[in-house]
Order: sequence, then structure tokens, then C-alpha cells
Amino acid sequence: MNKIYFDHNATTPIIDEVFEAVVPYLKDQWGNPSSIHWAGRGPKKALEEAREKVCKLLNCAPLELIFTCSGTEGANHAIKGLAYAKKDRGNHIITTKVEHPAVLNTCKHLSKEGFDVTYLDVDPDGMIDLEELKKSITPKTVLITVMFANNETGVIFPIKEIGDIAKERGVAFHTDAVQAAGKVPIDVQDLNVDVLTISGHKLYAPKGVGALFVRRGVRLVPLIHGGHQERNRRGGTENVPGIVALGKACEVAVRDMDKETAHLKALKERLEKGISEKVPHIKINGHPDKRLPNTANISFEFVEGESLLLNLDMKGIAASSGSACTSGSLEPSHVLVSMGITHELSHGSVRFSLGKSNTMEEVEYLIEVMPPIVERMRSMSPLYAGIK
Amino acid sequence: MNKIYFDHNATTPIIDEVFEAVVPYLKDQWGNPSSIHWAGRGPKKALEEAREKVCKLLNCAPLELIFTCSGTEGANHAIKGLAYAKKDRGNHIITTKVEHPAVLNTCKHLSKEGFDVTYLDVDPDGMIDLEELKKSITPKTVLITVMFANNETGVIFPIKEIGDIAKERGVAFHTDAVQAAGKVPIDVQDLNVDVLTISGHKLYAPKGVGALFVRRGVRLVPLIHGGHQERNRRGGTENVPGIVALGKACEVAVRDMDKETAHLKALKERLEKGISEKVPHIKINGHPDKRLPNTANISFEFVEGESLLLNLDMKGIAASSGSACTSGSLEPSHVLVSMGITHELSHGSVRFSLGKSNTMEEVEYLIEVMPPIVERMRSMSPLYAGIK
Amino acid sequence: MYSEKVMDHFSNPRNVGEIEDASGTGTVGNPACGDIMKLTIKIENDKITDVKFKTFGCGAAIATSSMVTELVKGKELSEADKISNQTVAEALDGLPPVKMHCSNLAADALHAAIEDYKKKQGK
Amino acid sequence: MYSEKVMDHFSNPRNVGEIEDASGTGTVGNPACGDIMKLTIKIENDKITDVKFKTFGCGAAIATSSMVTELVKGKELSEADKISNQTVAEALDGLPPVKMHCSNLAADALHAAIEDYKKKQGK
Ligand SMILES: Cc1ncc(COP(=O)(O)O)c(C=O)c1O
Ligand SMILES: Cc1ncc(COP(=O)(O)O)c(C=O)c1O
Repeated sequence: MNKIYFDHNATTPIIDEVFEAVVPYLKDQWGNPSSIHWAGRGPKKALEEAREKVCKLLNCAPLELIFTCSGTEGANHAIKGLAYAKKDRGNHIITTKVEHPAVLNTCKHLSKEGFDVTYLDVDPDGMIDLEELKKSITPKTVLITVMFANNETGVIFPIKEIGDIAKERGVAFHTDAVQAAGKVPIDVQDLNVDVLTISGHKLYAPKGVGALFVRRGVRLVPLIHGGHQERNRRGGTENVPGIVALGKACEVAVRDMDKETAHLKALKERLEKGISEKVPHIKINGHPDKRLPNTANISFEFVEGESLLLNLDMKGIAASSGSACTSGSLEPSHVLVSMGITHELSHGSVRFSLGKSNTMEEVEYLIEVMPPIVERMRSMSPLYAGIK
Repeated sequence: MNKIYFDHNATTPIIDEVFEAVVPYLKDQWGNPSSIHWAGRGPKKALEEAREKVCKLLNCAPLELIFTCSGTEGANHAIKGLAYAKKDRGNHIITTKVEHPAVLNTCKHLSKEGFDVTYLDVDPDGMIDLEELKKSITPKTVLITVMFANNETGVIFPIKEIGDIAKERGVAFHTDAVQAAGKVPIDVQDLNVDVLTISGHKLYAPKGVGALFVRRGVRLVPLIHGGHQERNRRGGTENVPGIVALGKACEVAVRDMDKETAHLKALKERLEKGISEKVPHIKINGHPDKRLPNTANISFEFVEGESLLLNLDMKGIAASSGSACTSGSLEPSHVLVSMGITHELSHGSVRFSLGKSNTMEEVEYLIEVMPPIVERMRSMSPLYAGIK
Repeated sequence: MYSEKVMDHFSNPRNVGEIEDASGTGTVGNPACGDIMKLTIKIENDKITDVKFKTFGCGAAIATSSMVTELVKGKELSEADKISNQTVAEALDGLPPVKMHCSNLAADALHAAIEDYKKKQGK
Repeated sequence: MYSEKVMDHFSNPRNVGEIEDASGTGTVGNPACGDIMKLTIKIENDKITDVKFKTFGCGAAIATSSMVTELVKGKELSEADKISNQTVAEALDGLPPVKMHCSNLAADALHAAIEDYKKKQGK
């Protein structure tokens, strides 16, 4: 059976170029980059070369980059690190209702520790209101954390505008760019962000590595205290193979971004159009334009998402409902519910997130198999009876 | 030139068995273990199988194991997690002066946050005094954190006895077993430890992965908040290749430990004896018996460690001075200084840490090249003149 | 995630549909969980002679619905009464822990349908 | 970590030793850093005609000691006075940042030796 992977926002395959780059650092160059002898020199060099490659993707300086083990670590480091560094100045944090759990649960934790958190609403397109953001800022506000692009809908937030507001009001600004990095250009010189989080396994590097941009002069309380690594900002022997992989993946992303974007957009447009034409009673979620080139989030009325996914899986198609973190259907997607979509409809949503290796043939296959699956599930649904 | 690696306490090579086990999880099984479709199933299964293998090394249950990205993350999670979980009961922490920076700097951070930390002294053998430990416990003591084995000297602490004291006094007990795991048997059923930290790259797995044993019923405040991974105890997409590697490495460690121990002991004894016979004015550091089978820490009077290391490196021999984390000779080893060794002598210390692949020939080679190196450096030393 | 039995009942669900002149109807569900089940039963001489379901829900919800119809078809009412959600889960070789509570309502739907029948009889 | 020049001076240090009847001796060092340097110089007609060092210290300490002896041999005292630790580091194509302060004392040892010579002259 064909295997078709439409779940790149959950994780990406490791591309061959990255795999090839990593192998030497598992086989021969396994030394500790802190060692001064022969075993440490190759890894040390590789570490710094990888750093420069990641910096190119974000347009920052090597000293402004800290390697992490995941997007979640990055978000924790950024948010707790900024909040604690500024806690003498205030205890108010602003974020949105549609952040990833890495951000939401970190904020929830901070509210137990005495911070006040404002969760901004989003409109039916999944967008925040900049006026509401401005109004939410109080003299006690120390941190704004708003994601660059949403993992479920692909909606892209106005990061530059938010950064300008944050700067004007003297508030630190973190953005979770885990879903944006590698998919859309990010230039921190052009954005007033203080801290920005990325994760390797969302851009064709392996799991277990990520990075944090921390603007020169911005102070964070470390999350992981320990040795002198990363200039005393993050302890622990560096994950050299992971870091090398992230470097390579960023290099490839810089090189191929324009081409990929065109490719992904074409596939996504065909996918949305094809499904729209063939399946009645659907809704495409998220802002029509301000969206990642690769993400299509579609609600299918009267049916439940997981059962659609299982059916797709039986055809070899991998997609996901809500966030990949919610394996199970206990809660409707907080993102879609925040956009004003009913619980029932949220439960019937499927996210198709495309990637490098997807082809138009794969999209056509999906468009072919989707209608009978939806039809069959609807025929079993007590909610559909009255409609037909 | 021969490459001889005597720095296994800094990091270990990745053994072939582990490399072979990892490759499929970089090449084909790159899915997200939280995904319910085909791409997630293999990784999910691998994750749980690896967990069982790590549990076998420690003799704990799968629910008692949390995967981390490093020993340092583990120590931070354990120490901050226990301290914060118990902060309503007290604010006193007991540790030793000879812990790794992962523990020391975490404790230092906590003292800024209002915790009181007692740093226990060690005797000239590098041992703590259990009576002093008992006397240090106050009604406010919530946590004892003492390493299983010291990274610089290999000294093994009386973990069972410490655990018994901690249990009797109702104090939580964490041990940093990063250097012990894989080198000496660890059976958490036999030890009253609440939390225990290990790190992959010290036992022939790659960097970027570690694990934390958390006894059933022991509550930790999470360090990394996020998704539902690791039963909500540690957010972030799991580093499946790293975890698979750690599982394999633990399986190998369980299988080969007896054989390895005999091998390492023989090499270490020859090394210490050979150097002692051939080089005057040296001192072997650490308790004569209660020491890891692989670690020899030797002080060479009148010369400085880094210059010895550079000379060894020119002969292809990798060793380290003090902790691998201190690349540079700015500070004498806090471990040796705590043992009452003078600053000068501490600066002249070299750690040889042996591993699986080392041979008696390599040790003999070291014994051959070491005396002229020391002699040459001594001839350049202003401290030596008077002695000769 | 799911057992083979669950996947079998999910992909080939038994007794899908609605009985036109049902003796009893049970609808249960929890919109927060995204599961709604509707069971219709035909009862003759205190015996369940026919049963059909319609379900909006995840794999577990559909499989448990299908399984419960198989379990009760042809059973005496008194026996059907004894069927619990646990019975259904076991007949499917178990369900993932997250699914045990929310998506395992088929027996509840059955009891609601029997209740409905009894009420109607009472009239 | 170290430049080739540092490694060259470390592995083949120039002018190791002690001048028996030195015109001046300079000893500097910082036990916390683990570096102690002893420089002995021979001065004739305000010119440094010979110089030797002994150093207990790391690679940088030894290389800077060796380099400073090369830099000053044959120099007028007035020129030798101008040599700074920075000059030495640059002559070695730089030192790692951690080594710049602690292990780069060779010029200090030189100045101490010249000072010592001047003091003796003064007597
Ligand atoms: C005793 C001890 N604890 C903790 C660590 C930190 O482990 P990691 O490098 O995996 O963070 C090390 C190694 O550097 C160690 O030797
Ligand atoms: C927007 C966003 N932020 C954070 C994360 C967390 O990243 P990681 O899985 O690397 O911890 C994810 C992915 O799961 C994400 O999509």
C-alpha cells in the first residue's frame, strides 16, 4: 500500500542530506565538544558551523543562538526565563488562546506562581486583534508571547506589528516560531522579537534538537543550570549529532525555500479546491491568505475526526485532527473552539499538512478517497440523518 | 598516529550495536509517537520497548521512568522539581561540595530563590561523613541530593545508607547517577532513592538523551511544561532515535557489565601501578576501594594538568584534567580542592577514564610515554628546581 | 493504539442503521468528547430480536456501538441488562486508557433504549 | 583551541631555563589560575642579551613565556618596555578568550625582571 504523509506539522521525515550529515557524528565524531583533545575538536567545529547555519535561517549572530532539545524546551526557557528575569518589574503576561500547549501550559504554570496571564481571543479567521493587544498592556506587563504560525490552522500572526507594539511599550516579546521556521522567511533583524523558538523535527531534522534566538542584551534566567555550555546559558553536553542535523536542515531550508513554497502552495490549493468540490458540508478553517503554504485544516460536518483519520490511515494516508499532541478525541481543539467553531464541528476537523516530498498525485489520491469515506461515516452518523 | 581514548567520563563513543539500532529511527521510523496513524506506530512501540530496557538497568517500572535530553536536564528536573513540590514543608537542601555543576549550579540557583543549601565536606578520600549528613538535617530539610559516583575521582558514595537516613527522616533523596549507570549495578528496589538521574552519552549512547527514575508516588514539579508526553511530566516530542539508542545501550550494559568490570579494573590497576612505579612525586586521588572500576585520577606534582594533556594529545592520547566541563585551567578542580589537595597539586591532576574498547596495550603505551612527558614539563617548571 | 477487534468492528461495523418501528430508542453522548450514540431496539417476548446503531464518534465509539449490537442481538432483556461498558470493552480485547470513559458509552445507550421500551410498555 | 603558533611554542619552547648570574629576575603568577612564570634576563649596555624562562602552567602560559623570550632577545630595554601581554598574544596569532587574562602573564614577568634589574642598578 502507498504511504502518503500529510502530517508534516506533527513531525517531518529526516531528509537524506540531513541523515548523511549526521552519520559521521554518530560513528566517528562522537567526542565531547568541551574536550581539548583530538576527540573534541571535530565536534566543537561542527557545533559552531551548525550554529552559523541556523543563524543564517533567522539572520542572527552566533552569540544570539542557544541550542535546545525541543520547541517545548525553547518555549519554557523563553517564557519562564523572561518572566523570572523581569519579575521585579511586573507580573503580567499576554498570550493568545490558540498557542501550542508548550506555551499555554507554561503560562498556566506561571499563573500558579503569581503571574497574571491574559489570553487574547481570536476571530473566526484565527487572528488576534492588535487593538485588543494594545489595550491589554498594563504597567505590570513584562512579556508578550504570540506564536508565529499556528500549528493546527497554519494561520500566520502579525509578528512585526506585535514586535513594534512590544518595543514601544517596553515589553519583552517571545514568539514560538516552531511551525514557521523553514516554511516562511524569518528575519529577526526586521522583527522586534527578543526571543524566538524553533524545533528541528518540524523542518526535516531529527527529534531532540531545537534552538532559541535570544537578542543580544536580552537576559533570560536559565531553565537548565549546569556546565559552561552555550555560554552558561544552557547546561548539559551538547547534542552534537542533533545540532549538526539542525544546521544542515536550516541550510537546506534557506536554499530551497522559494521552490518549496511554490510547490506546497500549489498542492494545498488543489487539495482545498478538490475536497471543496467533491464533499458537501465542509468548512476550511483559518485566514484565507495569512496562512502557511502547507497547512489545510478542514471541518467535515456530522462526522468525527478520529474516525476519518482511521479510515484515511487504512488507505495509507497520514493526517491528524486537532493537534498531534492530543492523540485521542477527548477534547475538541482549543484552537478551533477559540475561533468560534462549535464543539461538534471542531471534532470533525482534519489537518492536512504537506511537505517536501508530497506530490500532486498524492493529493489527487486523497481527493479521490475522501468523499466515499466521509459519505460512509456520515451514513452512520445520527447527526446527519435529518440533513440528507 | 594511534588514537587512544582515556576520557570516557567526559563522553563515550557510540558502540556499533547502538548505532545500528538507531539508524532505522533516523531513516524510516521518523514518525511522531503521538500520531495515531502508521507513521506513529513504529516509533511509539520503539519508545516503550526502549523504556523497558532502561528500566531493566535500574530495576524500576516503566511508569517510573521519564526520558530527558541530558543528565543536566535530569538533575535540574529532579532538584528543582522536588524542592518546589515540597517548598511548603521547608526550604533546606543538603548536597555535597563535590557534585557536578549540573547539581551545584542548580542548588546555587535555588539559594537565590530562597532555599538554604548545605554543602557537605568530603574527607581526603573524597568521602562524605554520614554523621555530618545526619546532623545537617533540620525540620526544614526537604531534599538531599548526593551523587552516586564522582565524575572526577570515581569515588562511589554510600547511596543505600544515605537513602536509609533520608527515608527515616522523611526527606526526599535524589542521586545523580550519571557516572555510575552502566559501570556499577544500580537497583532502585534496594535503594531508598526517590529520584535518580542518568545520561545516555556516558554509557555508549549518543548525546541528547537521558532518563530520570521517579519512584511511584513521588511528585515533581515539571521542568518542561507542554504536551501530554511522558504522562504530562515532560513536554516535547520525544527524541525517539536517542531514546532507542539509550534503550539499546542499557540492554548492552546489563548484558556485559560483569565482563566489562573485570576488564576495566585490570586496566585501571595496571595504569595506576605502572605510573606509580615510573613517575615519582605523584598522588592517586580518591578512596582506594570505593571507586568506579574505570577512573584513575592522578596528581603530578610541579606541573600543570593542561600542559600534560596537550602533550598526551600530541601522542594521540585523550584524557582530561578536572572536569571535562572546565576546558581551560582557570579554576582548580573543586572536587580535588574539597578533598584538601592544594591548588597547585589540583592543577597538576589528570583523569584517565577507561572504557570498553581500551586494551592493555594502550595502557602500556601510556605508561611508556608518560614519564618523559612529565620529566620534560618538570624541567620547565620553576616549582621543581628546588626538589631535584 | 486499538486492538484488532476494535479495528474490525470499526471498519466493518455490524448493525448500522435505525429500526423504523423501534420498541425502544436510546441516545447518549457527550458533546465535549465528540461522541453521540443512538441505539434502536426491537423487542418481542422480552427478547431483543433486532438492534441497530448510529454513532457520531471516534473509532472506539463506533466499535463499541457495533460490538454492543452483536452482544445483545437475540438476548433476553434480563441478560442484556447485565451488559456493562466494561463487558463491551472486554469483548473488544480492551480499549486504550484515554478511551475507557468517554467513548465507551454503548452499553449506556442500550440501557437507555431498554428503559425507553419499559416506559412505553408502562403506558 | 590553540593556534598553530601557540602549539609550536608549546611543543618547542624557546629559551627554557634559568640564567645563573641574571641581571634581573621576574616571577609572576596566580596560583588560582595555576600559572607561575619565572623570567631571568641578562642585560648588557641597556640591551637584553639573554633571556630564559621557567613556567608552571597551561599551554598558553608556556607558549606566551616562550614567545616573550623571542620577542625581547637582543632588544633595547626601552623597546622591551613597550611589550605588553597583548603584543605577546598577537604574536601568537591570538589566544582563546578564557586564556587572555589568566595565562597571559609573560610580559608582566618581563617587566618585573626589568624592574628588578633597575632596582639592583639603583643600589
Ligand atoms: C556526575 C555527572 N552529572 C551530570 C553530568 C551532566 O550530564 P550531561 O552532560 O548529560 O548533561 C555529568 C557529565 O557531564 C556528570 O559526570
Ligand atoms: C507551534 C508549536 N510550538 C511548539 C511545539 C513543540 O515542539 P517540540 O515537539 O519540538 O517540543 C510544536 C510542535 O509540537 C508546535 O507546533
